[in-house]
Amino acid sequence: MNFTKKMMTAALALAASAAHSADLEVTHWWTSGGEAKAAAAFAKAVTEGTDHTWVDGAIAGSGGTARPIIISRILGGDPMAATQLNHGRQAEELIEAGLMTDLTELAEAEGWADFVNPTALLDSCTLDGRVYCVPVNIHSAQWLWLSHDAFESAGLDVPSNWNEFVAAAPALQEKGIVPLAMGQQGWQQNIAFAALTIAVVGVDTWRQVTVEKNADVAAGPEYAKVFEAVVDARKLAEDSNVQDWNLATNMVITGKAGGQIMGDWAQGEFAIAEQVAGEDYTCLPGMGLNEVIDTGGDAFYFPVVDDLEVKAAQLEMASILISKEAQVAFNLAKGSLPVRGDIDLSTANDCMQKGLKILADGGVLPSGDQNLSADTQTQIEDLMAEFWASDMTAEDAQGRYASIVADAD
Amino acid sequence: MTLPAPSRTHQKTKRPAQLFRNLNAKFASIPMILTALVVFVGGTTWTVVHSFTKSRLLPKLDFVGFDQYERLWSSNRWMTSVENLLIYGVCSLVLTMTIGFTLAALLDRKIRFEGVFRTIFLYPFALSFVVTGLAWQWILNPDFGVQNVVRGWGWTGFAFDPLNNPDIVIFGILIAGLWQGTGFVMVIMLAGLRGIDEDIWKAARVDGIGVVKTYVKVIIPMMRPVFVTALVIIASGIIKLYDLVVAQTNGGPGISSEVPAKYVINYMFRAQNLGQGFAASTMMLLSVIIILVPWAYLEFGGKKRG
Amino acid sequence: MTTTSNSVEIRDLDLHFGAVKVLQKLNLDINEGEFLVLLGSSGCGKSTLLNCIAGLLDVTDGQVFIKGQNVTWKEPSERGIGMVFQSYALYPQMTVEGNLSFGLKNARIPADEIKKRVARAAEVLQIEPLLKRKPGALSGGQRQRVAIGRALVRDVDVFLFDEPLSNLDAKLRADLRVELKRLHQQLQNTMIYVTHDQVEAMTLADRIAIMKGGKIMQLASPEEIYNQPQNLYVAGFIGSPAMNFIQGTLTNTTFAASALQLPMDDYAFQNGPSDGPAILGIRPEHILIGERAASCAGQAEVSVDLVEGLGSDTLIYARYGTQQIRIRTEGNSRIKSGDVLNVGFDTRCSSLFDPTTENRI
Amino acid sequence: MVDLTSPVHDRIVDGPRGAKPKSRLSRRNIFLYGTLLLISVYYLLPLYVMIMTSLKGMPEIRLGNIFSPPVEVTFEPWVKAWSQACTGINCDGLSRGFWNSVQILLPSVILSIGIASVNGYALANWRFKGSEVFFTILIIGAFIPYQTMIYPLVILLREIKLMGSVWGLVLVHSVFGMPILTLLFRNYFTSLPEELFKAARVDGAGFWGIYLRVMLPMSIPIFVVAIILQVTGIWNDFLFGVIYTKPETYPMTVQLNNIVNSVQGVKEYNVNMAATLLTGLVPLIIYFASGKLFVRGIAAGAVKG
Repeated sequence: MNFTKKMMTAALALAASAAHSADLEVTHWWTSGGEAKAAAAFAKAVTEGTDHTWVDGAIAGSGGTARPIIISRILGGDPMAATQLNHGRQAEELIEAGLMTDLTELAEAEGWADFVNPTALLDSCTLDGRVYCVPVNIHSAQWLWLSHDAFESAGLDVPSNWNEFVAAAPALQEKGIVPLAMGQQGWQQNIAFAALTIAVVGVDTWRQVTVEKNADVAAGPEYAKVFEAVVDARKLAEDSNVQDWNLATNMVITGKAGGQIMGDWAQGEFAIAEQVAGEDYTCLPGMGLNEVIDTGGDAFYFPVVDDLEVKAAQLEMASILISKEAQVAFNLAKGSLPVRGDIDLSTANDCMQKGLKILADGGVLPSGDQNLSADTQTQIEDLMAEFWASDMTAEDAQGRYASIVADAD
Repeated sequence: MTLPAPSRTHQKTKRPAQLFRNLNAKFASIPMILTALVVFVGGTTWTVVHSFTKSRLLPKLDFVGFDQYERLWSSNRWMTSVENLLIYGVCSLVLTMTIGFTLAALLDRKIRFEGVFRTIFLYPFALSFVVTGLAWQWILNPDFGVQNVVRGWGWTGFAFDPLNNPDIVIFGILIAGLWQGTGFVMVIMLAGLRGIDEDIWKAARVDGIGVVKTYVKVIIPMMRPVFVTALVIIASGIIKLYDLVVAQTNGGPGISSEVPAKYVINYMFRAQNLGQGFAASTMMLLSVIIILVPWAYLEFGGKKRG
Repeated sequence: MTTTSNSVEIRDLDLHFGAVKVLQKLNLDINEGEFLVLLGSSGCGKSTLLNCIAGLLDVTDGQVFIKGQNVTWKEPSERGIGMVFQSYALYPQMTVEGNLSFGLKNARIPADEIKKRVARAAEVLQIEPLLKRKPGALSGGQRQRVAIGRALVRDVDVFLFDEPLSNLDAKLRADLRVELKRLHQQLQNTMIYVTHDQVEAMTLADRIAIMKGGKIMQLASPEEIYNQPQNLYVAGFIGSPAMNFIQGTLTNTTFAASALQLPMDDYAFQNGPSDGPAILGIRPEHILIGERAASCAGQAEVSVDLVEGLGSDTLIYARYGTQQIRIRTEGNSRIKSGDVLNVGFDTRCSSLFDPTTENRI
Repeated sequence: MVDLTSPVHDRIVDGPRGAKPKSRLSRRNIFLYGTLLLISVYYLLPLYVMIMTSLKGMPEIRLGNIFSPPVEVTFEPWVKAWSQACTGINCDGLSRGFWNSVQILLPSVILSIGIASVNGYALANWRFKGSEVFFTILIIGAFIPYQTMIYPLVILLREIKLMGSVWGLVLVHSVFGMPILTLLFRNYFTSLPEELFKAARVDGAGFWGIYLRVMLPMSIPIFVVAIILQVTGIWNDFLFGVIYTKPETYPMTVQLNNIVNSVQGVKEYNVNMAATLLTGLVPLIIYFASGKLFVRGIAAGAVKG
């Protein structure tokens, strides 16, 4: 029987495990098709590059579901060997409580500071001068993904920015195509909001609100335009009734929807569907209006463990994750940008090249994760969830947004 | 027969220390005592105390008074959660009680295949909320489920998409909740009906009282304790409503099907704002107390113990 | 010290459940080999007292001695008692044999000894054919025998019976009562027997302790209890139909109630006669009618309300002034309701009570 | 005349009783059975739809309607749900969750029932000072929302180094199962004749002796009821599974939610429904196999002391 066989294999593996190999449980929330492939690339790199075994601890659902599990396990005294967390303020308290392994020595020995690009990534892994995490990729959330099929069937050209997209929407609707695919989850709606913000008001104003937390600006006339834009977008997404982001992406892939505002990880889904950037779909960083991307992304943390073997293995693993080979394999699968400025990504597709170019031009912003606490993020996501799903007016939404910003810490 | 010495005969023995009487019983009750004191009393107190702090990711005794509660009650999501729970709660209470009793009364009418019907009405109760939620998520799916089928029959204008319509999503959850829980209430009611003396029915018949009237005027008043029990059980279950929502809608669309239990878990773990989560769970506790105290008073207030 | 050895002694026993005082400063000595019945209506504390003797209830204060040993805080099994319960309390999952040997096994008595004792008890109680059966397959009477057997095998000094016959029907109850009496004569053990049935008490007991409100109202032989009740409660409790009570006054050994004048010359006054209000207690069979009434010193005219023929006896409910009077006479009486009877009071068999202390004068 | 106005009131929840009605097609009968059949449809529909969906291929699901039976029956969704469905890079389906649930279930059921039956026995027969107080706290505890105790329990489990392990979850189940089970056992033991207990004490049996040799053999039915209650309850748990375990030890319900809610490419509704049915199978089997005992169990759990 299958199960018996598995038990046997497991038992044999256990018996065969030599003195210096450790099982490294790695938790992450990469569970969609493209993401899972990327995780597998890391697993392969670790398993082949060391004596240790990657024990996959994928937690389904978005980061919102997975993070609490990860954190409660670390706090609960049952830490995993390594875990994905968005770098930024999420891990601050855990680091302060001494629950995360200090990677500074490894980072200095390998000279991470020299090749990590942009350097902001390493900064956000650093607290009081010590490095606590390995950044593994750069994700940016300000992308508009467009379906060529959809626009062709409506007899339109593929838009080149958000404004054209809005203008083209009625024609799509006539054809029974949903103009904007939108998963009904707060974090997705928040991404759309953030992307629209940068597209509408530009980087400087955005920075005043998000980084400096200026509630007056948030309540001001410029931001009012953002909320008007969201109200427009909300109309375009009226008929989109999926929940998960990848189902929304799938609507774009199958031409049921004209476009989707989503992070660059959506690219993984297009890749799995064997679609080609520029032929089957188009990606517009910064919504085609303000060509900047944020430098959020994923990072790996290594909780403090008692087991000495695991301790040693953690450092080996950290070194592997940031190595050139693993970075290439992982990021190609995931559709994200590598954190090293010194690797050649000529194999990358059209969209990634766009991203790399923006990165090279320095059009980078810090991501929301780095600026806002989880608490504030959750409140904004809750607000967005409500705003997008109801007929709340732009003024109301803006007022509440401003008060969240005012209370943010 | 030798006589015992008088001094020995009237020797008094002292009462042994009470702590060591029936030591085995006390020893065996340690798990219960620990659970009651440490988890139930201790844990609850701990949570309540920490709800007055500004604990974020880690619990800290950094008191901020009622700040967390102020924020809680000014949070739209919490208000939506409470409102949803109220709608769900009232509808669920009224409907489960009515349907449960009606089903029990129907089954109590000397019918054939009673066992078969009972089995059908009760089986959903054996299923978890997760399974229930997923099953109904599928049936209510607007593209494939009931709406699509009815449209396929020719009523193209037919709209029934509770899970995608923020205004009625809570009723979509209610349908699933009723499906899962009414059988249970039916069984309690049936047990109550079967506990009523058959002579009551004979008397009612002799007096020429109709069936429905007998139920309303005689049987239901007699079953008051059963109704109260069912009410308390359903009510305390409603407050815990969590799995069903997570599986069926995960709070969506937007925040329109959020419930308090989900708010608690969300703020405790996801938003890393323990204080806020604790405040919300304390409010849940408070609402349970509001339900429980009058019931306990009615149930145990007058009676002596033993 | 007394000449007879005491089997069970109870000293100043108190038992409180919270504020409720179930037993109060209770003292009781039970002789070796005696059959003592604790009699009283429900809630009088008789079963509670038995449970205290058995060690099934922790006393609040006071001491219990069995065979001279202070057992107040000993486990029930260490007291040398056996107990028979109203509901038989047989272990349903064990055979009769298992039921009989359970206590012996707990006491770690060797197997062959257990076998011997079980066989002997089965023989005494004539339940040998039932040994392999489970209690569910036995009749009520058989079950009670097994329950007695369970006490028997343990070879104890004192048998405690907690209303053992009340779950049986009237016929069986009478049979088993006789058997119990025989068993006592055979074994000569001390037996303490709780019941609310006076017939059982009167027929079985060497002495009866009548209890009320956690106190013993009278402890005496059945005859004495019947004939010389020490107080109004005992007088009213024992006897069916109950004793007649007539309110009146006592002047110079003459009891007077309206027209009735009873010279109490034959009455044994406990503390000498004293004048004042008194209650005359007289049993229905001691109110005589017809010829025998004529020979009595005190006589009265009563009007008959109701007549009950019981076959062996006839009960007459009559009225003397405002007072109800019950009269028992032989069967086949021709008296009808509405008759006016001349009745005589047999003063030798009557009792006098002080209305304030309720004690016998 | 139809004799429907004189119901038979058996105390036990039993099968159909009494003589069958004389006339089968009276208006009353049509109304009665019609109503019952209609309601039955509501209750059976989801099960029917789940089964039908799980036996169809994806193309058929997209085209057809959910109520129609499959044109072409396929068991592939079941195989996929059991052994291939993915969460992350683990594509071993629900089977892992199934075995995890079994591993959680067995010790949880044994421990919780063991503790609760001894509690109930001590409370019924060996009351001591304060025992009723603890019991009252326990019963009130049954109504306290779990949310107020979740976090302290995380800390507690961390302190005793059981966080994330199967045994930690076993402990949590035993703790939260304790009130209702203790109540169940206490009521049952109280209903047994007290004299039996007294007789055993006179016979020299102690606390454990009476429990094991006298009470246990008499309590098989209540144990069966408790087992049914606990097996379905623990198997169906989601909240504790999510919070107190880690992905490798996730119980089946949590894994089910993960499989259904982590989509790769398109949603495979047939696999989802097969997975859902698989998860519901264990309690369903118990339900159908135990029949009246299940009914008695939940009724007993509901009726207060």
